[in-house]
Amino acid sequence: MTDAVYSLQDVRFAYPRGPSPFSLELDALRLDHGEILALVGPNGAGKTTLLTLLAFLNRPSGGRLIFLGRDPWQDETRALQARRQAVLVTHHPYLFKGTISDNLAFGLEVRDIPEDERPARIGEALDLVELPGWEKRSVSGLSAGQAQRVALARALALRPAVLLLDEPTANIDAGLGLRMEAVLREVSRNTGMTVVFSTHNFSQASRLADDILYLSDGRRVEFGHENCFSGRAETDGRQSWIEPRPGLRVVFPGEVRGRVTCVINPADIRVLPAGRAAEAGNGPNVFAGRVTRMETTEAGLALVRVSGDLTFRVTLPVGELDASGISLSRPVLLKFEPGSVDIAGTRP
Amino acid sequence: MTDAVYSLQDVRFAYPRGPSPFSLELDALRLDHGEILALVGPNGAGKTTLLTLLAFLNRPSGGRLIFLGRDPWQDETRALQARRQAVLVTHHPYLFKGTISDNLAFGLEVRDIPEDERPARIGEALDLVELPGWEKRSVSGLSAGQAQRVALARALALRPAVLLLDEPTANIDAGLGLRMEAVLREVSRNTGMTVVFSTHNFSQASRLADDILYLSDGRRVEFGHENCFSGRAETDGRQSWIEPRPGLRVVFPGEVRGRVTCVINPADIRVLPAGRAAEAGNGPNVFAGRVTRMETTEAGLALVRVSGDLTFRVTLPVGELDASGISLSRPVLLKFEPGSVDIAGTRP
Amino acid sequence: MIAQEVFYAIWVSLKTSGLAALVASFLAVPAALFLASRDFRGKRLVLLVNQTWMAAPTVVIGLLFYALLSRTGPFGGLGILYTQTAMTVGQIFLILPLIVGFSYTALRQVDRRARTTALTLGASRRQAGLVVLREAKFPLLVAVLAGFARAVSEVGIAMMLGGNIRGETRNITTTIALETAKGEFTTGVVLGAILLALTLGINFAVIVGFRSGD
Amino acid sequence: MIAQEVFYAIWVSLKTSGLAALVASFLAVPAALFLASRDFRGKRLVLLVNQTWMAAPTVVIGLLFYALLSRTGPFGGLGILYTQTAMTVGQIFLILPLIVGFSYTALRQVDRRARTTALTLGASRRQAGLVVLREAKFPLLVAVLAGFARAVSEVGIAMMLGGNIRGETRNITTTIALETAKGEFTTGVVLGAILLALTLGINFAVIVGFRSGD
Amino acid sequence: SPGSGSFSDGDTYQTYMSPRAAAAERSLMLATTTSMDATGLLDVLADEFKKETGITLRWIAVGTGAALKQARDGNADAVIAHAKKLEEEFLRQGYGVNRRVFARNFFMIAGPDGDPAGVSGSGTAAEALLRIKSAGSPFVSRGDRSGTHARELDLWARAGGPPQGNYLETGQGMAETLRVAAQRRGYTLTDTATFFALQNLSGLVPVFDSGPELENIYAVMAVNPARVPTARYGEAMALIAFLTSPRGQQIIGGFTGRAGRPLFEPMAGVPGVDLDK
Ligand SMILES: Nc1ncnc2c1ncn2[C@@H]1O[C@H](COP(=O)(O)OP(=O)(O)OP(=O)(O)O)[C@@H](O)[C@H]1O
Ligand SMILES: Nc1ncnc2c1ncn2[C@@H]1O[C@H](COP(=O)(O)OP(=O)(O)OP(=O)(O)O)[C@@H](O)[C@H]1O
Ligand SMILES: [Mg+2]
Ligand SMILES: [Mg+2]
Repeated sequence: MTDAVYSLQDVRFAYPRGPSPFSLELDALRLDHGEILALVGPNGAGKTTLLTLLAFLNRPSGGRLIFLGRDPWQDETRALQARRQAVLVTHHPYLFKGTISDNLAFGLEVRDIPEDERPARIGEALDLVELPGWEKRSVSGLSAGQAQRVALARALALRPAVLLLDEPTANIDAGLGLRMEAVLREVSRNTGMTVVFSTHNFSQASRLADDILYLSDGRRVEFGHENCFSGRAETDGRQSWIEPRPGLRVVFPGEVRGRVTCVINPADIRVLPAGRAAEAGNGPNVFAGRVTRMETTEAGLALVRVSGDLTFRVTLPVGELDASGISLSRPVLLKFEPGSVDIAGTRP
Repeated sequence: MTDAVYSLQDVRFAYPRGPSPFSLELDALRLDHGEILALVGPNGAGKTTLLTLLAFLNRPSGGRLIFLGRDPWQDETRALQARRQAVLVTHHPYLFKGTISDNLAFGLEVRDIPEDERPARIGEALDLVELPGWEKRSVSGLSAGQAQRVALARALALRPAVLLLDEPTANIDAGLGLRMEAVLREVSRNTGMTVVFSTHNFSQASRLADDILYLSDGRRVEFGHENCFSGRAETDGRQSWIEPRPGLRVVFPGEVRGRVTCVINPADIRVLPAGRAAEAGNGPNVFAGRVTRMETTEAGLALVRVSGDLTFRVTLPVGELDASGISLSRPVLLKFEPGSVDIAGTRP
Repeated sequence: MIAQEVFYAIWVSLKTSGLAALVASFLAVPAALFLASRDFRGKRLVLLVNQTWMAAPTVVIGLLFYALLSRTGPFGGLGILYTQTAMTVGQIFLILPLIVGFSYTALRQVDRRARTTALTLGASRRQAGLVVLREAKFPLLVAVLAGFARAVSEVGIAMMLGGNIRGETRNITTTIALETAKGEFTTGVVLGAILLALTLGINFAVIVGFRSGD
Repeated sequence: MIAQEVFYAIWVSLKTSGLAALVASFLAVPAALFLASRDFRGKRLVLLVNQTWMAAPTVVIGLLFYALLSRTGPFGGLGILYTQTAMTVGQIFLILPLIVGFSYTALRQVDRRARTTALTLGASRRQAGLVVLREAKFPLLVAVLAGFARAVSEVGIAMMLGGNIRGETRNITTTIALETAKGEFTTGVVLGAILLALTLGINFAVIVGFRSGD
Repeated sequence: SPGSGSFSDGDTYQTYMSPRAAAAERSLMLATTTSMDATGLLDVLADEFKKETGITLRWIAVGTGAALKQARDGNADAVIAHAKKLEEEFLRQGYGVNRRVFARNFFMIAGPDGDPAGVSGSGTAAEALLRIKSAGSPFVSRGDRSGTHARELDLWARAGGPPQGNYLETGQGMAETLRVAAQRRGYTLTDTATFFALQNLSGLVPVFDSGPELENIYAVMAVNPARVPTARYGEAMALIAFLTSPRGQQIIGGFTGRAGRPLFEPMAGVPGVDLDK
């Protein structure tokens, strides 16, 4: 098949009675067979929400979501077919009353897998999550990590075309977490299974994923390879900083030690013509540079690359471009608040 | 006060109708004011169970648990007093129906904090978890991390003498996780608050904790500084290894990359007299060395230190000691299965 | 009272009320599932009406169905007035709101994630509904048995629609009422005890049966 | 029927059944909380007995209390037979198992973590129990209202223990029964409709009142 | 003592009024057969009784069997019934005293329109029943050991016993029994008062309604305080005196109820009627 597994165009979603005006808006997203995508971003960014859309549990309120060449929401039969191929493991999984084996059997039953094949598939899946022989145990009284592993096995036993995982290793011990990553990579490589997982562990994202989608407040944040810096953090107790290049400090709030990766949302970066240096003040996170590239996109955004040994990507509303006095090759100043620096993870 | 906050002696606990014969058994544990203890160990090790004992939600089935000089289980008044000073935040917290502010007010109400003081305490606590102004929001429809932060604020607002946290940052984004660590450190330093937290993140444990309690199958695993090695993992796809010292390989299963910390349970290490080298075979994880120290403990265990550039701690049943042909300064062989190596975390 | 008459009355009670409980459950449980798993405008009103319906006295229900089923009424042609069928129909109507209310409460107790988990594992909407029912199996059983208890203990509908005709529609409760009217209070109490003993047995059998079916 | 008599009957119905629902709830809800939050030997038996109790016909309950409250019976000295008090007492006994059953189901719907969370936040056992009740506020309200509905719609106990005495213990349902016996079916149905309308109003008021109290 | 005291014609209800008690609220519990209540007669009588004696009359309307049981249990001070055999047993056991007949009306046989069994021409009630039996028409019996039921059984005894088939026992009150008869297109024995109150609803017509066998006699009794110590004998005797007084009798005779026709005949003064046991 040459179809994309998922193809999303301008997909929008809002909770009907949300406590806040959160909405998810994704201009475009394409996922192919065997691809592994990581969803990263702060709490409330919309990672879980996106996963429920990809699992066809919530229906987009706008835009086009095509799954394997079809609109899964056309009718209930389509939706059912789609859901049979894309299985979600939620971050706090629900286990049906009964035994672990009952839980793993459920998906096989609804798929009419013959009864005599089930024990083998169940056994294999439990082996993968390192709970061999746990079939007959009741699900009541499992520890947090044990429950998460059972849920993972329940999905793996179905050999789905797409595996959707919400913080799959958050409660799993570190060693097993690493081995689970290996299992996912292997299954994906061998069977072409597409995997989308959310994580707060940036190193896990970079280890496991082919691509990372960074979400913030329901929007994709475009980094390319820019706006994402690593370094060993130092701190004065109130603020911390890393120096991605000697002498260039990226400052963020709080007392942080150790190696960290941080990202800055392009929309949070102010760009000023170099002539207006006074406006930038002499606080932290002010960088001088030069515009190296400009793009204009449909959404009415201008993408400006600024280089000053580091490369940043910033966005400016098209309407403001003319007034800003910013154009290609012109020297500019960049400035952003320490509070708008996201620590995306610690990196080994 | 010179009393320990907690003092545990031979505390035992088993779930009345557990699916497996799990039991927690702790010989001794002492925690002082302002101390921060991390609980680490694989899934099902008993971390959550221990926290429920320290929160006086489960009653030990044996042994002595003294809290601030008293037996909290003597009568219900004592238990209530104790629970008012030690607050647990569970790994998947329950939020009461209503608003976030209702949730934070509850503990203040039962402590009879005057109504006019409450808003300030609630506001402060929400500031600490970086949800300022969220008082009036309903708890329904919070994201995973938002819910965990509300629960943390709900505990912090009570300014408890002891804060018990079950995987407090598992679902919190990385940057905030680091800032939360700083908050805990600061509160603990300033107010003498004792903190016990469980985590699967070994680097978090070493960053934040004064002491680490490694649990495995309900038992404390004694490492001292031994049996715990770090290194950059390499892998051949089936097995991975680190080399804590050049040429000395600790092998474990799976495909793991990056820097890892691994621990080996002393009980899983076999000790053979050097003469019986054939028995050890030529598989991985065989180390030659010499016994550098022997101890005999009440529990009928012998502690043997073996050195061969690395120091391992192993346990042998007292009864087997004589027959084993092992004694001080004798050359011995150590051997353990790759499967018994626990990856305790990735370390920056 | 002749033993044979008592046996017959027991039989009538169990048959009509058992059937009523079954039929009502087949209507009420899916309705409760619908209510419990969906939020829609007017849902509160539906629940309010259901709640109010529970306050309908048996005599009034009896009167309504009497008007419908009597010779000159719209369904008089069926000729089912003063038959066990009429009793069952009236009792179904009586216990519907009770079973709906009980089942609704029972089904709300099922974690919302049960349904979505079933869906994402590939269940159809119907199968997901069945999963929710299964997770609430025990409280649903209680709901059905409460409906049976209500039907088997009521007397107004059995009187009005069954007619308490000896050898035809006389059941335990109408027998009790009759014995009471005759002044045979002791007989009434003894029959009541028999009814309760029977219900205990049935509850026990059903609950144990379902438990062991796990 | 004189309007004044109807008003009085309404008043008697609301007063006796309202009181019965209140008193029964104060007994039943704590019992249900106890059952829902604890596992002990014999709990199933208690639930089974409760379930069976629901099948007690009103006449039988009426007869039992009649025997107790008769002038020559053990509590005859109280002289409360044929008073509203007797009606209330009988109705309490009638609706207890219903409210227990409903509340039990309602309370099981509360996440077990609600109680432990309250405890760890410093609540006493009693306060933690109240938290559980508060989390199940709405279904508990439904339980109480179902009890009220059952009491206000029953006729057997009101007849046997109240005596349907005009101007004293004649309530809506006994009036309906009397009118039906007289052949005044229309009056019966109209009174039934009045009763339902009243119950609807009460349910509405109670539910809305509690909602806005949030 | 009042229990053994007899009631002579010269007594009036005032005899039983103690002046001191009259000041306090006095009341009387009467267990009565349903027709007295359902027709509304007792409402009228109670008002007048209160006016004349100051005694509040309260009553529970139940079947004759239950009425007598209530009296035995001490929950009533006086009883109105219309089943002589049951009443006699009650008196014989010593629970009741001073039975006085105070009113009567008539039973009748009602049947479906067109009288398929041809009952109308019968000479006696027994003959009418025989015709029903031989025509195989359904007969609906109350079967509740009420006064009406007792009378019906008497009549069947004279007609050689009830039929084997097509004999329905409803075990319910008169109104319900009439309804069953109408629905099943059967015959039944009914009291006139209930029949006329229900006539248009039931769709039945009177087919036989004359003859002394159909006489329906209402009697009142006081509960014997010697046997049931809680019984209020004085008040009960006041009621009996009132019902048999000219005023009481006048009310009974003039009462028409909703049917718009007299439903009861006063009986206390009618000669030749069994006034006491
Ligand atoms: N059921 C719901 N109803 C209303 N609003 C919701 C609901 N679920 C989530 N939200 C809101 O939508 C936003 C996105 O939530 P989502 O759970 O997708 O975040 P997330 O990226 O998964 O965060 P986390 O890292 O904390 O899990 C949040 O602001 C949240 O409050
Ligand atoms: N309520 C319970 N009833 C019976 N057994 C239980 C219960 N809770 C936990 N257990 C068992 O006790 C053992 C320890 O569980 P615990 O939750 O303490 O582990 P943990 O160290 O917190 O693990 P995790 O890292 O997965 O959270 C596990 O084997 C688990 O299956
Ligand atoms: Mg999430
Ligand atoms: Mg745990």
